[in-house]
Amino acid sequence: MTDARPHTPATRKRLYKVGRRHHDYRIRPDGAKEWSRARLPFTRRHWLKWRGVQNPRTLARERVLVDKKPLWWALSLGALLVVTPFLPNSMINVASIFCMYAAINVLWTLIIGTAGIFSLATLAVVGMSGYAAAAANVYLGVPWPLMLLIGPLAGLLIGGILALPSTRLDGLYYALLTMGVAEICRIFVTQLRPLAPTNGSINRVGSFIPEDWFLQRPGLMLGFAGAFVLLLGALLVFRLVNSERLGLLLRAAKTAREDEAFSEACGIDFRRARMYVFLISSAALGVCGAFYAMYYRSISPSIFSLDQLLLLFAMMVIGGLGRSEGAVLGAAVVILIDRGLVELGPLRIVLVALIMGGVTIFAHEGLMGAHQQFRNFRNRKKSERRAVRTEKGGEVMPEEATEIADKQEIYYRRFNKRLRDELKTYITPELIEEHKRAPLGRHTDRLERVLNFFRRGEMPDKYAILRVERSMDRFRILAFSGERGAPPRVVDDKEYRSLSEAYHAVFLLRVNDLLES
Amino acid sequence: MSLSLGGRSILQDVSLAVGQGEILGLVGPNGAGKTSLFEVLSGRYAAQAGRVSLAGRDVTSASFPERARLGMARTFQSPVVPAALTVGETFRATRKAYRPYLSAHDAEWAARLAHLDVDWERPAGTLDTFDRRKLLLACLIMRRPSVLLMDEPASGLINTEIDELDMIIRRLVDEYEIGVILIEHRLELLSAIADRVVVLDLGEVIARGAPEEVFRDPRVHAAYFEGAPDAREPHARETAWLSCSRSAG
Amino acid sequence: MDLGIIVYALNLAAIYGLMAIGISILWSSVGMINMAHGATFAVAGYGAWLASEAMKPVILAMLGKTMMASLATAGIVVGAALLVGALMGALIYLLAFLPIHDKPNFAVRSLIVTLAINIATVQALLFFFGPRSRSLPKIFGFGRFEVFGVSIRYDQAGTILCTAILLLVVLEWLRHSRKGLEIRAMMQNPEGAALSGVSVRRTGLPIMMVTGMLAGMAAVLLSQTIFVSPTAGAIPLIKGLTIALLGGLGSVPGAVLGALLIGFIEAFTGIIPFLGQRYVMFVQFAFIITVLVIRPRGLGGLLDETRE
Amino acid sequence: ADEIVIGVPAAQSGPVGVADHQDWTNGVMMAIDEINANGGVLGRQLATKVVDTDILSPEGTVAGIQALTDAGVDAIASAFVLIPQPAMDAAASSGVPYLHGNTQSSHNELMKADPEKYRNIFQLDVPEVWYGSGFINFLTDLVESGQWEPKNNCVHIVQEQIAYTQQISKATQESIAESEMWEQGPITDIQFPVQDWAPVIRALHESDCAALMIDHWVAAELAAFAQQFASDPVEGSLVYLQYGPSQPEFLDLAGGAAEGMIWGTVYGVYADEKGTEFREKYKALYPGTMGMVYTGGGYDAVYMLKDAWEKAGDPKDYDAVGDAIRAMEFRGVNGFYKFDAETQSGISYPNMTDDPEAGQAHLFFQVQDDEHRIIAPEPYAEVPFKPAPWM
Amino acid sequence: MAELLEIRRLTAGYGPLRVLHEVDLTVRAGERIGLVGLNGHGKTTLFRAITHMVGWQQGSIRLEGQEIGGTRSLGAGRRTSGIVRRGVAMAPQGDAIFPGLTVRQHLDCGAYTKLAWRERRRRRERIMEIFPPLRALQSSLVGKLSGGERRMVSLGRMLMVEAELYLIDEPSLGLAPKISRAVMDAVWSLPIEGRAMIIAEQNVSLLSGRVDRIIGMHAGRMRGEVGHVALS
Ligand SMILES: Nc1ncnc2c1ncn2[C@@H]1O[C@H](COP(=O)(O)OP(=O)(O)OP(=O)(O)O)[C@@H](O)[C@H]1O
Ligand SMILES: Nc1ncnc2c1ncn2[C@@H]1O[C@H](COP(=O)(O)OP(=O)(O)OP(=O)(O)O)[C@@H](O)[C@H]1O
Ligand SMILES: [Mg+2]
Ligand SMILES: [Mg+2]
Repeated sequence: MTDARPHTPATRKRLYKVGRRHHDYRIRPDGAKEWSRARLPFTRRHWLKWRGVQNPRTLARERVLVDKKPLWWALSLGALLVVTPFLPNSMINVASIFCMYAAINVLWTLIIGTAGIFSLATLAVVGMSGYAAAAANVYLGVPWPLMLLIGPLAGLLIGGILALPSTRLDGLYYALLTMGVAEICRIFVTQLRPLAPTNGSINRVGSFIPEDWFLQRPGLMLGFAGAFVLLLGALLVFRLVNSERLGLLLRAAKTAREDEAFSEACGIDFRRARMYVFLISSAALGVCGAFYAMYYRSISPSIFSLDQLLLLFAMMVIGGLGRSEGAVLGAAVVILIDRGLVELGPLRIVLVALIMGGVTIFAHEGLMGAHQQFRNFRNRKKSERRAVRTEKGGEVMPEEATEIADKQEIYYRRFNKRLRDELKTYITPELIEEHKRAPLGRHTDRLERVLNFFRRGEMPDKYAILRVERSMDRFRILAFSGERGAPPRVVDDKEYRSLSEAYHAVFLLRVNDLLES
Repeated sequence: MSLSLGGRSILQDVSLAVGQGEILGLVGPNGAGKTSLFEVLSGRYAAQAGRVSLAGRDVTSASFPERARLGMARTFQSPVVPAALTVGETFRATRKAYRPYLSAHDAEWAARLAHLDVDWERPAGTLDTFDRRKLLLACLIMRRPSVLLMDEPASGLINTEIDELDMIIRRLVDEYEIGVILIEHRLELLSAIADRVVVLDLGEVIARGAPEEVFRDPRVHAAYFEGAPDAREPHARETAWLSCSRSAG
Repeated sequence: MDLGIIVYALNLAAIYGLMAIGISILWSSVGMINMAHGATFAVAGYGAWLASEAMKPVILAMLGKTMMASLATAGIVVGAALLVGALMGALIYLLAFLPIHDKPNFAVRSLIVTLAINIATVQALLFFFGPRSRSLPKIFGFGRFEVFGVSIRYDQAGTILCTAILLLVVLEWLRHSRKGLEIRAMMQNPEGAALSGVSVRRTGLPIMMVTGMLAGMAAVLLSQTIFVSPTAGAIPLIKGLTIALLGGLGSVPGAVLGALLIGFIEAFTGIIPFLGQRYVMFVQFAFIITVLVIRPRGLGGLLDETRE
Repeated sequence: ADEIVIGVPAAQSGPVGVADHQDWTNGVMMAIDEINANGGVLGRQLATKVVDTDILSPEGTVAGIQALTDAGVDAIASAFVLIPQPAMDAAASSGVPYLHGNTQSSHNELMKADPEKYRNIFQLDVPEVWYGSGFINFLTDLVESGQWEPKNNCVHIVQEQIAYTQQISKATQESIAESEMWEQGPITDIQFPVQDWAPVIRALHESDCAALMIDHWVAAELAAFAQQFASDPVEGSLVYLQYGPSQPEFLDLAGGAAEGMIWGTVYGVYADEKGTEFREKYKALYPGTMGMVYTGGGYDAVYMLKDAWEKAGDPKDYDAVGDAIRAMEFRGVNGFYKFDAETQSGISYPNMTDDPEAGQAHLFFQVQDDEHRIIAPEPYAEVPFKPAPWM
Repeated sequence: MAELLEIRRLTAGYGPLRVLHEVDLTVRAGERIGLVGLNGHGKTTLFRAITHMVGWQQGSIRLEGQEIGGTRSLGAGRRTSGIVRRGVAMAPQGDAIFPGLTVRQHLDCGAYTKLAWRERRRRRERIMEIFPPLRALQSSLVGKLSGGERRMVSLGRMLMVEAELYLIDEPSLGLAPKISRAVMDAVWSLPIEGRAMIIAEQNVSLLSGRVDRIIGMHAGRMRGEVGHVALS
């Protein structure tokens, strides 16, 4: 094979052609000394998911990064952080709006994806806690830092109220109920007499942005910084909830009622787990609400509006429902179109709709899934071609071929198939006759080949000869089961008078198997 | 205890007890109320009257998961597994279901005990009937339950597998002193391992006692297998032979 | 006077009911929540408007201002609305059903796609016809008549009548015809339905078109009291959706009941002095929520609880 | 390019305000084309930059204004937004001249609160509160001039819930309380969207007041009201539809049913020769029914900017332009503009001044044989008041 | 005898997982065929492939001589209803299929031909005679029935029309001996001439002596046919 001389660059190039793609680079650790993975302080988690594998083709020891997501996160968020300060005001504003909505989406994903509660009251929670915080600040004169405390409390309260029926209702019914709650909140706020003169919006809310910086460049920068931190927080919450115990328990009871039966039988109280997730994310949404009010120094009933909600939903769908990166990416796309391209006028909303529809029709799980989807597609095509190469009716089926990590296997099977077909042609009455005459001893070349093949065969196909107890000359034939522990079984109750007879019987059986295969 | 659902009464004052390390067989025609009885025992249906007590402690008011935590394990008529998880994740989930969290060793121990040897990376949804059952069983015994309710564990299995199941259950009972209640239609299993048998019909106990005489009881015959062949006839073994020898090819 | 209120309530109930039942049937048959129902409503309205505008001179020339003329106009308006509604239904079938109906979690997907269609359509209408609303010819004519002391507007009476008839037809069809059973079977388990010789793809199209027609009819009827505009579909959609869910998705009688309840609530909260018009939505949703909390699957929801 | 750019934040995709903003944009375009045709301003051509703005939410409003300021427009001319403060803040941050027709008192309050910050922001017309007193005065005049003798002296108010209508309703009630001739009838609350006016009309029948004020802002729904009202009117009552009918679609939709109904605006296109001339030109340019308010508004706004720029010399010198506008006395098709020193918003005749040529007339229109005709105040009235068919 | 069903080199499975490998099978009219094999060795999958509930990559299935092109390329399930209407009735493994319908409606679903629909009452009666327990449950929801009752319902559904080819998957699964015997009798009582049926069953004792041949299945491959002589 080519890797006889792996160090000359010329051959290295050819290595790539054999199947490995250049871009997933694999570190070759020095086999002599062992490597270690850094740990997150105070936890048993690792920073990155390094795995040591053995490359079946080069037989070399390798370190692979099993999941590259952390790197992507760092890259993209870092890029956002670096680029934003150089943008024009409106774009900075867009960036911070993106951060806020992304944060809200991530938390919403926690509710819909992880907890599997189809709640549409997300913005209601955000809005109400925003209002609570704003009102506390404006009418009770609470200093603004405390708003970040009042927000989550309010969120927790509303979340608690909303959570109660969530176990009784399911799916769309709950969605409707939450939609109703959102509507009620909106009306409640708009009908508040004290807010009537301002169309129900609370203005002049205290904020971490100084009054006279507001909407000036420094103010915008400050706002963006805050929003960015908010996003990071949301992502942290997501990680902590989704991929730790709670998330696992919930996934156990995710798809069907049968799953629920299973997990209940195992003592998993998934209802309570759902509650926890719902409450946690409600509180977090409360923070978002308070932040929202601070960021705009005002909050208006339009936050409860259905269009707003649909826009958020569109974001999640486009990015990919149920995954944090999807929520963020979707937010990026939609916000860029909706806020970044205001010049487009109404057209941009059509654009969003089209993207949304297209993604749902063609992609399996949003833009984020697209990559994986494409990969699967290409693998299928590839392996179909490979399967065609292994001749028609060959041992390896297309999908199987993708499963087999060690491609050598495929070629081995192919070889084996050829060999068997070849041998089948050898089997003739004469050959059998010859073996019958002399099971042992020297044979013709053909018979030798056949026998060699049998000797090389795998354990399950092998037979043994058993001397029936207390008798010198009665034999029976056993077949090995192939798995350890399971005893061989007697093939049939025929008995053979002589060893060679038995040998021949075995031979016949093997030939039979060969022809059947 | 009695239960009635959908207006129809399904169980009339049934009462039974199973001791440590005992196997109680539960048979009866379809719709006799066996599964319903399990539903009541495991707390998924609430009985109108009667109480359920586990190791001398009244658990009538406890919910299904709570009872599971108190050591009442229960399997289902259809082989359920979490479709979204792999075998390994399933174990992790059940390990962390509630405190105390168990270690991976417990999981491996349970898997071995349940003769479950499949690739742990495999999605649980793609296991076949028997492995699905084993998976649930393993997850249950990981917590060392005191009682094990098994609903038709052998339905859809062939005889060699039934023998294996037989072995597993016996081991559980003998080594770990678990009390087992077993619903089964395949009498070759039941009569082989059950210490006592209770026969339900139309929600009432019509006979109880050691397998042999119970199955000889005429009423049971009338209710359960009239015209049916003796379930332990040679053909059954014949099948096993057939499919195994083929598998050697 | 109170009887007047009842007429008013019935009128509302009729229109909402039409929408709700369209949504409900669609769900129970092909298992999709049709968010584009509002779009269908609006488009059908515009279709009717265009048709009436186009035919106005013709009719004037042929029949002048006779009774026949108004009848003809009515016919054209209704016909156009139904036609366009059906076409829109077919369009939705093509976009939101055919491509994805055998992909995983179809329910959510179709919901999203139809939502997208809805948004796109509304904006498209805004683009082509501008923000101004249009008025359809009054197919029941102006004026009112007295039934024991209650003065009823023609359009109110007409709406209630038409809807009642339509609903009866649909209900009977669902209950007694084989289609009805197929529809329910399909909702339960498409694979099983296929095993019973029901082809989801083939059954899908007619149902879509029928529900589209219902929406079209609703558009015509509602446009007797308000006007056709790009966003006209939003409110009926919301009400229809809520009522469909309130009645229990898939149960048509439930939807009818729900429509009646909502209609009356809307009417009566209107006249309760200290509440007034502006709390209508508030009371409605409060009501719906309480109902759902008490009956998790809506009024007539068929419970698909099974056992392991 | 060295064009002078006027930014227009307009609601194009939203649920509300689209029609008015369309009128406004048309007016602006028209003025710009005229000016460019005559050689532009300071030898430079004018251009517009229109952005779609969500006038319902603060963030949407801010985004719209910011998009304009970032694009470096030389002035912003906006019909109205519903939440003034964010818009004004966003504009103030860059100090760009910002002319709007919000017709809201919150402009005045903000202005009083921080005149320095908002120095370059001007409200072309007067706060909505004047609708109240204006209406009552109108009724009084109507009676005193003997054109109409009311069957009783109660005024029934039907009010929508947004701040605008609420303010108007409040102001009306106050001025009713002051006037000795009128007294407060019942008040009916409605909520946008109004599907069916039947309950309202029933309420009107019950109270049977002489003057019925429909304090609502959606033209289409007012048209629906007109139709349903026409099919069983309250005998002998005067119907006042506040401001909505100014939008073009009203007449089209009401289709004859609106005959005899009255509406008013503190800011509308006159019918004197200047106004008529404008109307002609506009109709020629944009056929169909014409909007009666913001068409002229946009038109005037551009001409005022033109004068200001010519006076200041450099459009980029925002404060100079601002001073120019502040000092400006301008007679447009919508009346006479002079900005009150401390509120920087217009002056209303006859509500605030008695000199017809010292402010914008609070016009009252009546639909007469399917056209909007000005019936008050003198001297701008085209035709006398004519009792409606049911009176 | 005419060939009803002819399967050649059929290769099918679920996604990446290959379950059937190059299956060959020929069914002639008037045949009763038993299908035995370990769990998870593709009996059900074979049935599902015949009714195109799983698409297949290779091979061909001919029904009465004409190809039913249910390949993987068009999504699984597309052809099912068509195939069923061409006279393939299948009782799927496990539960009855419409948990939300009442027993009566559920049975009616089986009557999808015009004829059957017209005389559905009579046929329901017949089913009731075969499965006495159902009579009492006629108007209760299928989802609430016991495992056994549900099996009966789904078998009953299948028996509502006369099909060319019956595919019955583990009829005795979870049935009491008495009932399972009844089920089998019902199945045998169907007139077989011009038809054929394939029965997947674990419990060979129920098949032995009554089917014409038994086919063993292993690892998705056909293993030699066994005349019932070999069993008794
Ligand atoms: N939730 C329910 N609502 C109404 N009836 C029910 C419900 N659950 C069970 N039943 C009825 O109770 C009776 C007993 O059901 P059960 O499942 O216990 O029988 P079983 O002994 O398990 O039968 P099998 O051996 O076939 O599983 C059945 O007739 C069933 O119809
Ligand atoms: N939906 C599915 N997705 C993936 N794999 C599946 C699916 N259904 C079945 N399989 C796999 O296909 C193989 C064959 O299953 P199949 O049900 O055909 O076997 P069977 O002979 O019917 O077994 P049983 O006797 O238990 O019914 C099994 O290994 C099973 O794991
Ligand atoms: Mg049972
Ligand atoms: Mg099977």
